[in-house]
Amino acid sequence: MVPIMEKPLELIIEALLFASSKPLSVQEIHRCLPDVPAPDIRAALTGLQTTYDAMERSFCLKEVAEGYQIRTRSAYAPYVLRMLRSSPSRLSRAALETLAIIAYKQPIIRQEIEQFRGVDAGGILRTLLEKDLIRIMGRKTIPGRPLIYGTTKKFLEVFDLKDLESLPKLKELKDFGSGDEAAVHLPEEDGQVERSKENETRSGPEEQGLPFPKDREGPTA
Amino acid sequence: MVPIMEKPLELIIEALLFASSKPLSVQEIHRCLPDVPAPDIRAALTGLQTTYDAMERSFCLKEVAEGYQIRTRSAYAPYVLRMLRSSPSRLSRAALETLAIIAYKQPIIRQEIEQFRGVDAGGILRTLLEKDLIRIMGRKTIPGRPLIYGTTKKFLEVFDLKDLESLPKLKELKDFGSGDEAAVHLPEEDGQVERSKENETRSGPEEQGLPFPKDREGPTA
Amino acid sequence: MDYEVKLEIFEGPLDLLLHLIHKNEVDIFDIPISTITEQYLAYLEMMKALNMSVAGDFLVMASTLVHIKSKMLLPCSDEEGEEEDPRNEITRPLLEYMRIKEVAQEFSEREILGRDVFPRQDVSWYDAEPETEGPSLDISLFQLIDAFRRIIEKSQSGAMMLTFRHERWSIKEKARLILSLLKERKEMLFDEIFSEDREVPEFIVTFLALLELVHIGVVKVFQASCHTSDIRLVANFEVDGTEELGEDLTL
Repeated sequence: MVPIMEKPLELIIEALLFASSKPLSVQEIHRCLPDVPAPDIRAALTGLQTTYDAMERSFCLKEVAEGYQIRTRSAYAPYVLRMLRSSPSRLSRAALETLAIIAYKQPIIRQEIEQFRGVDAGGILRTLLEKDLIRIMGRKTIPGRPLIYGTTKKFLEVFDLKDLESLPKLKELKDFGSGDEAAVHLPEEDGQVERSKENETRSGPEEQGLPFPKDREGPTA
Repeated sequence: MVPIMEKPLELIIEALLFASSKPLSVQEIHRCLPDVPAPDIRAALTGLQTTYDAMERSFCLKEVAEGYQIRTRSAYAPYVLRMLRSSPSRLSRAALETLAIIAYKQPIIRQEIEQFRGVDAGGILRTLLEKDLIRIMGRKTIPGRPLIYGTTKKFLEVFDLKDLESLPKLKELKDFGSGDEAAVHLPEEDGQVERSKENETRSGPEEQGLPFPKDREGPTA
Repeated sequence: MDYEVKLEIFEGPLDLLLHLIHKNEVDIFDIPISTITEQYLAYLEMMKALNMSVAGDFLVMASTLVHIKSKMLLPCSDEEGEEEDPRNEITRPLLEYMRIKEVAQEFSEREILGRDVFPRQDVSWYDAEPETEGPSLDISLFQLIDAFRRIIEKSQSGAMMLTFRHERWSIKEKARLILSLLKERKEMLFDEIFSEDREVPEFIVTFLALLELVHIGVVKVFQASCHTSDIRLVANFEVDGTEELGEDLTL
């Protein structure tokens, strides 16, 4: 159909639709295949639609407002929904940060957590408690007797950690090259390595003074 | 086959696979379809594989990371990449080599990784952790309690591997020589390396030996 | 005269050694140590001449090579009288490294997800609320570590300063105030105890005082089932004994 292409147009468009996170319009497909005129793309889309209908498979090609999308047929929705509901959920960035503070600084009270992040943590703590990632370890014997938070067994499971001790320590995080990215981080494009490796410290256990309420470096539980 | 289902099992599973961005294991499918015995699910998956190959479409069903995933065929990569407007994600040669060391020698600590390549690995470990290709498995019970590294499920997913067993076999050391094998002075050590590799992949993280004879002074010592 | 110098970049001493071995087309099991050492040192010199920094790892290998070279000149034998080839010290790591390089090459030739093959994307056309107790979470440990690092960096950069000011209100004082109010009235509304407070820290101190009083059991708190209804505070002590109670507060 089109000389430069090695694969049939219908299948190329199928691959594009398959791998796309959103519906693709004819123009968007045309942008990927500039040598193919829009009418040909439209014809191929109709062709795919007919093919899928004839194949009687679980998916079909839907034309929605923004373009074309491969979707599962509605008859399969109950199964798909069951699968999607049981698929792993994600944590927001704020929740992840709060979880990180608790993991590294436990036992910790809400006020200390909020000092780290500078914002209210109430809602996030509830979410993390609900997801069974943190637990209430007790109350601190200071005015107000605030709740003390720590991580759960489920937390270890989620992060595939044997124990709390396996959490990398601050110093180890530094060794991963966080601060010195220019010297250590590899260029993604070619296989060349920066030569300035000696900048990276592989030195002894020097303590670094960090502005923490507590002078602990890692989990002690 | 199963009375309660209104749709053929193959098509239901196809719908699940089509709606999932992650590989689905037989157990995960079974969780969505509790009335269907696992062998039936496995048979349906094989059936789908055969069907897709026969249909000669732009996608196929692959067994990766102990699960099943529908993927586009590699012939369509140039078009898909243009659609995603991304250059393919690349790993530097150094990162690939480090990943290979970890894949074959896991569980392994940073010092051992560095012995293999003769250079610092901090920045690369960070990159690999960031890309979720390696994970922290625990700490070794030796002075300094260093972190132990291993590969992730994502690693299997990215490199099209069913499981760790399906890693390509390592070449024998002696096969690298150019002929004169009588000159090899490493007979007893040779066996030791093979054996220690066996131990490493099967035993717990705590008790494996160093990949090198301890008395040898490595280039990085 | 200008020369264009194109230097190959080596990832480490082993990488450079391997390059020299291939370039000289010599057997890895029979390395001509003096030739290789010479070339290795020459390369380091060239790097220095070009003002490239030479990593410590390269220098360690240089001394290892020189050491092997000197050992080769004085053949020594171990206890069993068998000659140990000094070159083994570099042969073995080189072989291991070659092996790794080879599988790394094999890795790069596989059908890599995101480069050669592509999966389906997360479906957007279903609005599936995840179950509250989802079986798992989709986060890696690295994300967690990274989140923590961000916080540390934020706090180090001074973007988040902790300030401590002189405490102008004490919980003990506020507790006494609440008790004296309750002594007069037996019962009051939650909002009323804050009526004199002017600043947020003062509110907090008053609240902490109330919590403490509730905790030790001298004040009881009631609220009708509706969340928006008033909270009532009721004295739970003999009106006469309040002075001592106030003193007993272990604050």
